[in-house]
Amino acid sequence: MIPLSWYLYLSAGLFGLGLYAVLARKNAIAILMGVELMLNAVNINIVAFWRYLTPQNMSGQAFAVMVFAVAAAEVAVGLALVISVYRRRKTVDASEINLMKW
Amino acid sequence: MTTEILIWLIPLPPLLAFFLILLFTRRNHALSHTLGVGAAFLSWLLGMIVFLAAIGVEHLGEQPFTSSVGWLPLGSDVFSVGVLIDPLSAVTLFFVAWTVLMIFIYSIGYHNFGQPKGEHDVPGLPPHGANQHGHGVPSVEPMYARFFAFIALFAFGMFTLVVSDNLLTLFVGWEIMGLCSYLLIGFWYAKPSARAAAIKAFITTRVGDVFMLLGIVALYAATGTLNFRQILYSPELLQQLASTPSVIAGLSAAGLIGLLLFIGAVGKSAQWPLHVWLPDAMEGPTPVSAMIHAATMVSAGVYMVLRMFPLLSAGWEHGAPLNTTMTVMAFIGAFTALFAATIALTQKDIKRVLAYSTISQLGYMIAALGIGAYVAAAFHLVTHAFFKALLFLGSGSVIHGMEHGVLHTGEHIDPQDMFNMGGLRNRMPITFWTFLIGGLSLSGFPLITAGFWSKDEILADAFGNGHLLVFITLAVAALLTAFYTMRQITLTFLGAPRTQAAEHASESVRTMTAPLLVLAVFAIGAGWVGIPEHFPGLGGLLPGWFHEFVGGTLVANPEAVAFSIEPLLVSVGVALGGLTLGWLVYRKAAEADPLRKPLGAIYGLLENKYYFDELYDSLFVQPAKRLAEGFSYMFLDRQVIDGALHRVAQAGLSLGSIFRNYFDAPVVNGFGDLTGSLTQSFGRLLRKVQTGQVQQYLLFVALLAFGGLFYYLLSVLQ
Amino acid sequence: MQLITDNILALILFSPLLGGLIVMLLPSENKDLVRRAALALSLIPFILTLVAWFGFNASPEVDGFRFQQQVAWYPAINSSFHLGVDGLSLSMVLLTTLLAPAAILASFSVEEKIRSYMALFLALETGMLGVFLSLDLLLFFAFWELGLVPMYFLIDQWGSKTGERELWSGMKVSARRYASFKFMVYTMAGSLGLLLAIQMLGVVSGTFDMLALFQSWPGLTGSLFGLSVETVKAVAFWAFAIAFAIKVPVWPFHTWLPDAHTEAPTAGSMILAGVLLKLGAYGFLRLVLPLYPAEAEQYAPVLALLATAAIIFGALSAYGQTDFKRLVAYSSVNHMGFVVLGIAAAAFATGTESATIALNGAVLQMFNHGISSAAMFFLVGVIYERTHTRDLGAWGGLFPLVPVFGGLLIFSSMSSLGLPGLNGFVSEFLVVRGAWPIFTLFTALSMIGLFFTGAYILKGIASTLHGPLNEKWKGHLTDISRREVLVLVPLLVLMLWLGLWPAWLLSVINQAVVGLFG
Amino acid sequence: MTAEQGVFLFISFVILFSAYAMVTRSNLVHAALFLVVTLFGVAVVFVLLDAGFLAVVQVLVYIGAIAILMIFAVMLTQDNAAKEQESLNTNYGWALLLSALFAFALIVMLGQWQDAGAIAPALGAERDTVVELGAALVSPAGYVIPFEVASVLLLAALIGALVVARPQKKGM
Repeated sequence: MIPLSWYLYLSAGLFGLGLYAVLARKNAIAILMGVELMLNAVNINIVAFWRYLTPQNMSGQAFAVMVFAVAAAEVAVGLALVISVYRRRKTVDASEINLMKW
Repeated sequence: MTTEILIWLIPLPPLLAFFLILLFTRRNHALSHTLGVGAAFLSWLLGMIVFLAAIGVEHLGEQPFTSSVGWLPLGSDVFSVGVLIDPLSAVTLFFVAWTVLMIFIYSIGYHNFGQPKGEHDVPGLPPHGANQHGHGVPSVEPMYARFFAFIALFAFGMFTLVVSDNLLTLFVGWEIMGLCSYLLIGFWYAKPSARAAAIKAFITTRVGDVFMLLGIVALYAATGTLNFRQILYSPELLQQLASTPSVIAGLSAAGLIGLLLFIGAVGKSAQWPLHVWLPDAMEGPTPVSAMIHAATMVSAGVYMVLRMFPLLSAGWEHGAPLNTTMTVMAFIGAFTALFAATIALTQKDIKRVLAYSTISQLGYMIAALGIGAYVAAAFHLVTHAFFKALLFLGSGSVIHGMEHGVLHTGEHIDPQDMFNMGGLRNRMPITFWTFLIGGLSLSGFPLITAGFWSKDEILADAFGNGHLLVFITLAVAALLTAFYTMRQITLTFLGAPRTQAAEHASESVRTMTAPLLVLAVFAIGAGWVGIPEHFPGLGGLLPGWFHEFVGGTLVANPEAVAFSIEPLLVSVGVALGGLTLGWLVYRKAAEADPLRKPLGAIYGLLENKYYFDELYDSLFVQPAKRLAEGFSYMFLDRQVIDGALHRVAQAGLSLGSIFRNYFDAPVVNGFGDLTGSLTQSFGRLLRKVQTGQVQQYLLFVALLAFGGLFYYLLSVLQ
Repeated sequence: MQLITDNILALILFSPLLGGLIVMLLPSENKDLVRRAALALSLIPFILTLVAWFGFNASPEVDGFRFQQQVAWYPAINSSFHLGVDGLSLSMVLLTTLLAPAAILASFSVEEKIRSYMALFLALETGMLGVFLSLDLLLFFAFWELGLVPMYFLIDQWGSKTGERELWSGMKVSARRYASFKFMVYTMAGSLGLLLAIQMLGVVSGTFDMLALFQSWPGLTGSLFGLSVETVKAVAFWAFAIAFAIKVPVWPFHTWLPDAHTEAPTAGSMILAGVLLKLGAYGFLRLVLPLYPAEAEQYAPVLALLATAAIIFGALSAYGQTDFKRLVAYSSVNHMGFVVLGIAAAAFATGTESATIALNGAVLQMFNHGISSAAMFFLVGVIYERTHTRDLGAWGGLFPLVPVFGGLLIFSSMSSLGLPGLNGFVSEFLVVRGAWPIFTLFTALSMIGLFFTGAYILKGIASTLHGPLNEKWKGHLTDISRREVLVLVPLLVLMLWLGLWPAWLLSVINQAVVGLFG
Repeated sequence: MTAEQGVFLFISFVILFSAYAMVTRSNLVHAALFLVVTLFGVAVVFVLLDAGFLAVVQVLVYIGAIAILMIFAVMLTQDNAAKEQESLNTNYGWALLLSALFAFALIVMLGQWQDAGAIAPALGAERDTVVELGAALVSPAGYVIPFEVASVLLLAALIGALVVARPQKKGM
């Protein structure tokens, strides 16, 4: 049997990798990918907790569905933004998109 | 009633002429003098009609022509002004109208009407003469029209003064004449001497005027009216004034008012000590000297004293000791008569001699009034006006003739200096004879001249009423008068010409000689109206009309002084003696004055007019200037008052700067500034964080989140 | 028509201000239009004043204020917008509305910022008129202060460009700044006390209406603020008196005047001397005498002493000048001294015949001085514009170059000198006559001033027109222009008219004087 | 070690490895492909957790929609896909440290948790989690409101994406 902690360790690792991608990657699309990783890590956690602790009701799975919806929306808007930025500035490099500085 | 309307009209034509000339005709010489002379003629005509009407009225003194209108509404009262013709103003009007008209006519010739314009003539300087056909000829006065405007205004002032029925309008005329005197003395204003003389005349007479104004005001305050008849014909009022004490101890109200008014006359009639302006006034054109400074304006002072005589003599009765005012008048008049006559002895300028003579003669009148010889003073006023105007115009004619000679020969000599003349009787016969008549009249040549009768009457009055001191002074003055008159005649007309110019002098034009002739008639005939009734031989041939007529001006017709032989002998003696002496001393005179050596230092003193100008300059003029500039302005205003203000401002400023430097700046501003600068530097520090890099922000977010996590971990692990 | 006659005073009062606003709306590039419009607009109040003048019933039986108008203003403190005129104020209104067009016409030569200049001028006129017209103390004070501001700017912005004034220890400011500042601060300092006293009166009496105060205040007895009423009144009297004395100005509060007059632009000097000084004298007549009869009588000798000092030292200082404009400025001190002397005499002996005469003379002197000093300042301005100097020593013998100007200058000078036959004499005579029985010594001393009046006037004429021609000006000096003559003509006509026939004005003044103090 | 454990470990390894590769590969197309692998691994994990429906959704939505979208985006923005460039920003050291610490901290924290060692209870054969999930999502007592909100959110995202990504006309 797999203990709950294994899932949790997996999601923590995945989350760390996603976080690293978000923080360190230059490319805006890569950052979005990192975000997806993190969302997936969360989803793993949510579903694992559901399965191990409260399998009697469906709230865990419902939450996961919501996360899917949000992720889909986020990716749609995020990518639209990336495309739009790219059209104007011919780059998707996050470190170059720094207009909002002092 | 119609006569009253005519009286109102008398002063108006000259005023109209003044405005018309200045506003419209000043470029046209002929039109201007036509207007001027026409106005003078109209006034003369009106004056003569009024005069004839006046002498036709019996007891004119009691029922004079008078009419008035309300002028100033004051409180519930109305101050009225009007006209009055009583015997005194009637005779004054008579001689004023005649002399004014004559002088207007004379001015046409004097200012070279009809002559070409001078090449170098400029307004403000006497004409230098023009060059015609290679000869120097006189040139027309550049400001010809203006001259007529000014003398017309002057005539307006004089007529106003004569016909007014109250002291205020009299003063109006008085001051307008003062202005005209100023303008006319300074007629050739570009000459610094003329400018100075004009100012001197105005300022000196103004000394008298302010006192006179006070006198008028005091009289008005005391009586509530300035109308001559209301004041002077009310013995109760005069008595009351004479018995009320004034603010000055020992002087009655009447005395104070009288003295104040008299000081006005002193200024106007150039009596000592305010005499200094009149000789200098000779800077003006000669007709001006004749009219203003001989016949009319200076007479106005005496006229005013005559007019106010009942007030001045209030409390005095015929034969009684003189009151304060009259004593002062007698003293100043007699002193001036003698004093001015002595100066006249040494003057070289033909007009200056006459100027001092005028001062002296006016002193005669004042002295006469001072001893109560009312009619004699009025008589002398009339005769003096005629013969002095004649003399001035004659001297003008002489100067004119000399200028002609100077232009002809090109000599550089003063055409007014008598020592440059001589022998003019042949070159200028009309001028000579008329001048001689005038001079004899001035000297009091017995029996035929007008001056004799009037002067004799004054002397007789002084003798008869026991004022011996005055009598002797006046007699000596008369002697000197005869002497300097003969000196003048001899130097000017007799003997041989001393210069080329005198040799080439020519008789003046007819517009100048005609007035001389007319005035000469009066210089003789004017005396005949006043021959005393008891005069041996002549008395009674002509009734003593003048005495009765003018005497009627007063409430009580003054008694004529009884005839006595001593003053007559004295007056005949001094006149003839003086004339003879004068002729003897000067008939052989050359360049230098024969009196200079025997008189020595006294001559210098007299020549310099007793140094009065210098004395006044150092005593009054310079201190006044210092007072004005140094004390009042620079010290009081600039240093004391402004200094105090600046001190206040400075104190305010330093208080302010203390507040600013020691409280506001360090405490209030310091706190505010510190807050601001701290915020700013903090912001500057934090600004670094705002890189615009999303990932960097996220890094911080993550760091913070990790921090929270770490804290949780720590707490859990413990 | 009914509308105009019913609101005549309000119309007179506000038409200049409105005119100023209209002028501000005009295009500033079109200077000629601005000038003409300002002139035309300034004629409106004059015409309205004439309407009021001819509708004014001057018969001595009718006393009190005419054309009254009262609108609620500050009902909470019982201050209302109350206007009204009697002979006293009407003659001053006439003077103001007459001088304003003259001054504006005189300002046609101003080139800089002409639009603001004209607008300020018209605003100034409203301020001055308000003082004369208001019958409410608070309103009076408001207009009193309102007049200051435009004048300050006129001096500061359009004053003479040259000249410096040393303050202390070498510190220097430009003369016009110095003058405007002094004028403003000095007058303000004076009006502080006035404001306090007015507040006190209003608080004690519960109203600011003059007519009500005239009834209640002088007779007030008892104690106020723990002090006796007499003390309070004496203090308030001095607060009023000093404010007005500064404005008149009475010696020794006069030193702002020569500075301000000298530095102000020509038209500014005209109005300053012509009208602004009258505000102070008017204050004495309108407020001090009716409100503080007892105190005025008590302190009248002090006032008379100061007036005499003003007459004497004003004349002396004028005589000591080398600057023509400053000379004329000091002559104002001298002439206004007679006004105050008349007022002091009247205060000392209220109700007597002499007092009535003195007051008549004082008011007439205000009017006369307004006319003649305006003319004098204008003439000085005319010659200054041409020669750019005011130094008496720099001219000399200008008469042949400027004959018409010379004639006009002599005429105006004679009016200022008080030559009989011209206006100045009548009023001076009346003042002296009125004051003589009351303050004999002071009146006699004031003759020194009158004497020096002659001296300084002649000094001015002599160094300008007479004497040898200063060749420097030959060919560089044009005679007075038609427009400038047009400015002077009404003034000169009035001088002569008032000198020969003063009854038309004096009857109006007399009615007021008898009604107020008779 | 049971077979289940073995599968889990294997799939965990696949997930972490491909995630690591996704993070580190500078070529974005490669990265996107590794993302697909990772997402697939997560779907397997869902299966291990008896959440079949979610696994299917994971495959459909993530791999079928999101990952493909990513690849399109990469292709649209990558003019020169082959171009080798610096894929990491300057802060990558900090980022590495921080994410490592984060992961470490999470692991430690979760490891300390009392239920960390819990074993999954039996689900019961009669239960159909898919039916239950559907009922929960649409029942008023369940999650109908979040469900509807999510649909609105998706609509908004749809429109938003259209508006943002629409090519700008001149003057707008």
